[in-house]
Amino acid sequence: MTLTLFYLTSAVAVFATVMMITRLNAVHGLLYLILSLLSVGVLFFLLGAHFAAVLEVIIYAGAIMVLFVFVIMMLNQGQTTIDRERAWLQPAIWIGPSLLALLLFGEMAVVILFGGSAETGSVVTAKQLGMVLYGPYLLAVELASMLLLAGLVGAYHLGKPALKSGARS
Amino acid sequence: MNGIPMEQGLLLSAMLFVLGLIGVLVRRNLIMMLMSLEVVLNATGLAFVVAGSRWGDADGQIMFLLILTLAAAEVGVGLGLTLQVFRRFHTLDADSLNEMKG
Amino acid sequence: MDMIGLLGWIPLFPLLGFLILALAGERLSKSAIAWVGVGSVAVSALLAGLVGSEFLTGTLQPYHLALGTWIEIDELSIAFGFYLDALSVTMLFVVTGIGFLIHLYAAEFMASDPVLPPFAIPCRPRVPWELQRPLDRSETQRSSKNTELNANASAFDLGYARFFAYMNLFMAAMLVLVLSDNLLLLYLGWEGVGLGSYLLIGFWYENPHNGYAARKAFVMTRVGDTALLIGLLLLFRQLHSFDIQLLMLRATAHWPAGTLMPVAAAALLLGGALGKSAQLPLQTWLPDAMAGPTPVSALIHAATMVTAGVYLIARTHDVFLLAPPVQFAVATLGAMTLLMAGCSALVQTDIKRILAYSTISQIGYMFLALGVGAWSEAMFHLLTHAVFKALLFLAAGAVILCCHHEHSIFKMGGLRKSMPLAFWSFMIGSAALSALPFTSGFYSKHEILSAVYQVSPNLWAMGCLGALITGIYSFRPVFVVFFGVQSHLVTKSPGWRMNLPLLLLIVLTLFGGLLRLPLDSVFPLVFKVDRQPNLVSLITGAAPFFGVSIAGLFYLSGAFSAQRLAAYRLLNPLRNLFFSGWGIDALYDALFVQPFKALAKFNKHDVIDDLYTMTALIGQWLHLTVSASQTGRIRWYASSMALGAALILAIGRQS
Amino acid sequence: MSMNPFFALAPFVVIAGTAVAVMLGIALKRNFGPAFAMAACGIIASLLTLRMPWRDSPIQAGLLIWLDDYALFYMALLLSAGLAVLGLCYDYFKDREGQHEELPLLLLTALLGALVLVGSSHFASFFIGLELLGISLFALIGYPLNQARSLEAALKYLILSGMSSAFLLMGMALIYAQCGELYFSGIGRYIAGQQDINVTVLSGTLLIVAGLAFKLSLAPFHWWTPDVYEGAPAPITAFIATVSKSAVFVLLLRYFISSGSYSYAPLLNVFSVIAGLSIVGGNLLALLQNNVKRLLAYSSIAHMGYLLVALIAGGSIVVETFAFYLPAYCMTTIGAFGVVSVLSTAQTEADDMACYRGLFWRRPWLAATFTLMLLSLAGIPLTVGFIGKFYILTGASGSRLWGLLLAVIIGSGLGLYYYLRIVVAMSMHGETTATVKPFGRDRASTAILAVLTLLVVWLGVYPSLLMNVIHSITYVIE
Repeated sequence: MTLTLFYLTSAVAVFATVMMITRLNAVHGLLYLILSLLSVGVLFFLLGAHFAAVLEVIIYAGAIMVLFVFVIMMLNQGQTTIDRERAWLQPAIWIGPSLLALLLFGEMAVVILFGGSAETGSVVTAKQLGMVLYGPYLLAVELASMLLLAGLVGAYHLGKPALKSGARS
Repeated sequence: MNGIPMEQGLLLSAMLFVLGLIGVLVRRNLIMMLMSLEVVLNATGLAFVVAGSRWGDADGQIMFLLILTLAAAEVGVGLGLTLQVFRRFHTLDADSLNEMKG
Repeated sequence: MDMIGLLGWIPLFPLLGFLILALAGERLSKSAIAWVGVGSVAVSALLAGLVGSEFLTGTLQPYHLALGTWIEIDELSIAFGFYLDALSVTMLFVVTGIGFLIHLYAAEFMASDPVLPPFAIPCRPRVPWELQRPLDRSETQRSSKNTELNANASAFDLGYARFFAYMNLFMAAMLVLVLSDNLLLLYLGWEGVGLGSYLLIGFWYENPHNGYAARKAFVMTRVGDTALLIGLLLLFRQLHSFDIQLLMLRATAHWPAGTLMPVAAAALLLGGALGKSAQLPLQTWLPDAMAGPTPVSALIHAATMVTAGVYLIARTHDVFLLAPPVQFAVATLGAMTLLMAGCSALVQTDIKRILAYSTISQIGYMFLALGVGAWSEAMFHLLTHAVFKALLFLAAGAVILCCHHEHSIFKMGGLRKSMPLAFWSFMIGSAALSALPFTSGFYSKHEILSAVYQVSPNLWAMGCLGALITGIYSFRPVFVVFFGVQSHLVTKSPGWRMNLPLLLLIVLTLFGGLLRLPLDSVFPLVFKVDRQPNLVSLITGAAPFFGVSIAGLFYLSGAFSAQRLAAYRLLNPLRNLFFSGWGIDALYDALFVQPFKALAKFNKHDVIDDLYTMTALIGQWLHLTVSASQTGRIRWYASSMALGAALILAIGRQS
Repeated sequence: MSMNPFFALAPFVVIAGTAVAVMLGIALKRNFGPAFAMAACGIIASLLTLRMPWRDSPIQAGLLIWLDDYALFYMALLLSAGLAVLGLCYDYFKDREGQHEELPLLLLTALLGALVLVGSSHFASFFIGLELLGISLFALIGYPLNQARSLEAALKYLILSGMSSAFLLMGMALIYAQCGELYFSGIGRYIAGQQDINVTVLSGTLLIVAGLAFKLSLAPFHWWTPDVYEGAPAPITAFIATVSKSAVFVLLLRYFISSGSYSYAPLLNVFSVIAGLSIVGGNLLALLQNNVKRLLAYSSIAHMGYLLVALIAGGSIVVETFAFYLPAYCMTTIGAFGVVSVLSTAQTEADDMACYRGLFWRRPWLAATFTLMLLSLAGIPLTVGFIGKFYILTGASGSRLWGLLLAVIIGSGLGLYYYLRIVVAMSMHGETTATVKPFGRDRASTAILAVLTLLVVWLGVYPSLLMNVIHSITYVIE
């Protein structure tokens, strides 16, 4: 049962990701990305990582993707962009990266299969997670907050309207 | 709740990883590149959760949490930069950013 | 009070003086320059006096001052420090004492020098015959240059600071050389004095001849330095240390006498010593080095630096004891040098060149002594020679200065009355040089020759012949310059700063022979000097008298005439041979310079150059090829990174 | 553990606290000078608090941080370097348009990330430190918003860095999946317990290496280096070149030693290839480069290659080599970029070779400083760079890595050429395109350059000063 669900969700995730990277319209791509993230969230649930599954949905598929939506809205990507995308995405352009990715995937697959088989699915509850997170990993949490602070300040600074003068080029 | 072999979970994460990679390598639209990057990072998160699920401890999920934090911060800064680039060059073409070379 | 700990400060003051003068020399007044330049050496000398007297009144135990570890990587650890024993105390006294007197002298000599360079004095006399009249052209040339340069007063002030900066640098390096406890630091000092010598020979660099002389000195000594460097690396490689005392212990412990290793090491060290001390076959630079100012000649090219070779051999005598063939070579080379240089000194006309050849010859005596194992005798002669040769040079400097930069002895004459102090200085200095009794030179040379006799009568005979020649050449300038008809009107007389060093050096020259340094604590005691009068010591003592008499017959009484001797055509080639320093310069010219020039001419379109051009072209091509990869495109970069990751995974798997 | 871990973490706490304080300060009132002063005080205070863990080291502070003398030594180095960069930034930005108060804040968070990296003993702190550093750097590189090149550089760095992080994380995940351990020492125990080489762990390590090689700008992950070096403001370039790279290299070495990865021969082969490529490629790329910042970027690729040679050589000397080479490299690089920074104006970044023509005749001291730094980078005797290179040659010859040794020697030869090109340009007479700033305006930078010059010469002539400190930390990581 779990295994079937796993394969099904996996198929959805892969399909959604493939669709996402091939979409001409950014918003379409974004929707497929959200689908992919949601299916990964389901996988997390299947793997017994309930808390991670929730976070995946709320933060990844929810919060972070909203950022993308905002930016796409601000940039007002219209039909011209889609035409340009079409011009950019000639079929030939896919060959090189795909071969490269195939090579890399092959290597990783060999490595992973070499590691031998092991069962997954031990459930780690949110409470267990919380105990560890605010116990030994407390410092990591603090550092993550600093990371977010840096990201916040950086994004704030970079989002400011640019000065007009002093261009170098 | 069991039955998912770890290597299959890892294979899936590897597949998502390389799909995201293809996205980064192929797309010229900066926003799409950033989105592909999210896929790649998410794939590594998946790998950690799979591994954590095998060992049955919270470390894997905690690593995922940290990756999530990184992804959020990176997207924030990345989109800020993208906005600036668009304001300045009126394009999102990554290939147009090649003033510096050689 | 524990004065001996001040040892580390001794080289610091001249170094400080150098730094001050080099950095701020232009802004200092002339008297300030003199204070810094002379004062730093004076402090050094004072400290040396304190340290030395404490050492000598103590137990004579070697004192080791660790300064720190220079470098420590893996198994390589190089510590450095100063080492004080009777040998280095001797050198310390010589360097700081005489160094101070000469600095004091130079403060006036260089200041009262009205022009920058003595333009018309070629460092290599173009007129090889003493009786030919000098060309008048040079006179006019000089006077015209004088007026030209007098106008440029600021350049002159710069020269004053520059001079003392160089001198102080030299002092610091020389002190490091003699105090160092390890070969690496010694080598640093060794190269430092070489640099100082180079800079000071070419001090009046406006004259290309001086630059030529400086380069020659630098290149010739470099030959020896290279040998020394190889030698010390060989010692390090074999014995795993640079520390001299440790090296000597290990050498004695590990190496059987006469085997390849000690012979090679000693030979290489000897090579360094030959170059620095101007011995055969590397002696030709020293006469030309007289192109520098006279105080420089006195300090560097007579009293201190040129004796560094003697010091080096004495310092590493244990290695030489293990290498009898090399020791024999030291003695033979010393004996040959002293004769050849003596003969050359006989016919020189430039007063400084006479002294230069006499220096080579006297160092030959020291090498002779070292070669027969008379270490302390050699060091004793080094000490006395430093004193009287400094005296001679300073007196010569006074004469030269008062005769308006005249160098040729035949253009001077009768200066006895007008320059009494210079006359007596030169007289007493020459007496010591020719080892007349009651002078310091008598004691030291006598000791050397009697020691040599005990080892090899043949070498002793050569030494005695040398002593005879010494008598001739040392009194020849005395008679020519100070007796006879006065040629120059001496308008000015030297001030106290020039006279005081002369007086002190006269005293030291007369009574220096009574000094007894406790060198036995350093060297194995080999010789008991036989003080009973016998035939050997009689001949040894009489030889200089014959020499002086011959000089007197020729140049004082006029009983024999040099002109008449010149008339014998047969003698001309011999005289020319002597004059040119046995034609060694010509020989080297033919052996090395000309073939090299020919080779260069032949290889005008340099084959080697092609190699470089090719390398450059290949480099350029590769650069352009690789640069093309740096396209500036993110996606290309990302792809290359992914490919890189795939590749390193593959490599990791394969191997 | 005799000490409260909280006190042991004081250096981190002080930096993080200062960052927050600076942020609050900005919120109250934007003030350029005080923001920098506060950051400087924070760094100095952090340096002072290093004494607290020093007495009781090694300390396991919490789960993630392992403070031993090795870590503390590099923390001191990074903090000093950070302080120097802060000083350079002050002079660089003080006369420019715009709001620059966020800069010290971002610099502090970047520094915090670097400190965490150095003290890290666990994948979580490894990763979070690296990203803290990285995120702050994105913003720092793109800081001058009005400059197109900075934006371009920041975006390139962001995307490529994201990719490298992904590789790194994938590697970590593979190792974790196999060992169930996130501790370096736990992984070491796992590896030691295995009979033969475990392919998954090996490949995971290789992916981690790929991720770190990006940060270290080792070939073939070096692509971003010249563009980012050129685009970033000169003091920030100095920061990337020194603090970021040193921290990552320190971590790499620690990971290597404590996880026992030296037993993986294939890994060393990979490193040899990377090192060789970096040395040859970096030097070739720098050869005819006319942009000084790009030239220094390419040369830094080569320098990282040299250091990797020392890592491959291993043995007892490797910790010593790192402890000498990294400080030497930091002070020289900050010095070099400090000169570039001092010469840059709000209008032009002084990165074209033409800006340096005749500098000796206009700003002799500055030119002399730059020359000294370049000579030190080239490894000329009597500079600190020479001793560093000496260490590397000693290590390489000790381990008989003749091929890499040859690469180092050829690379050094090429290096001499392009470093001296700048020196020659500076000594040529002729017109320059650079505007001449009056001397003495940049007091902080002048003081920093003076101190660095002194250090480079002093440690070059008398390296024992530093070596004595180094000897005390070498025993620590076994």
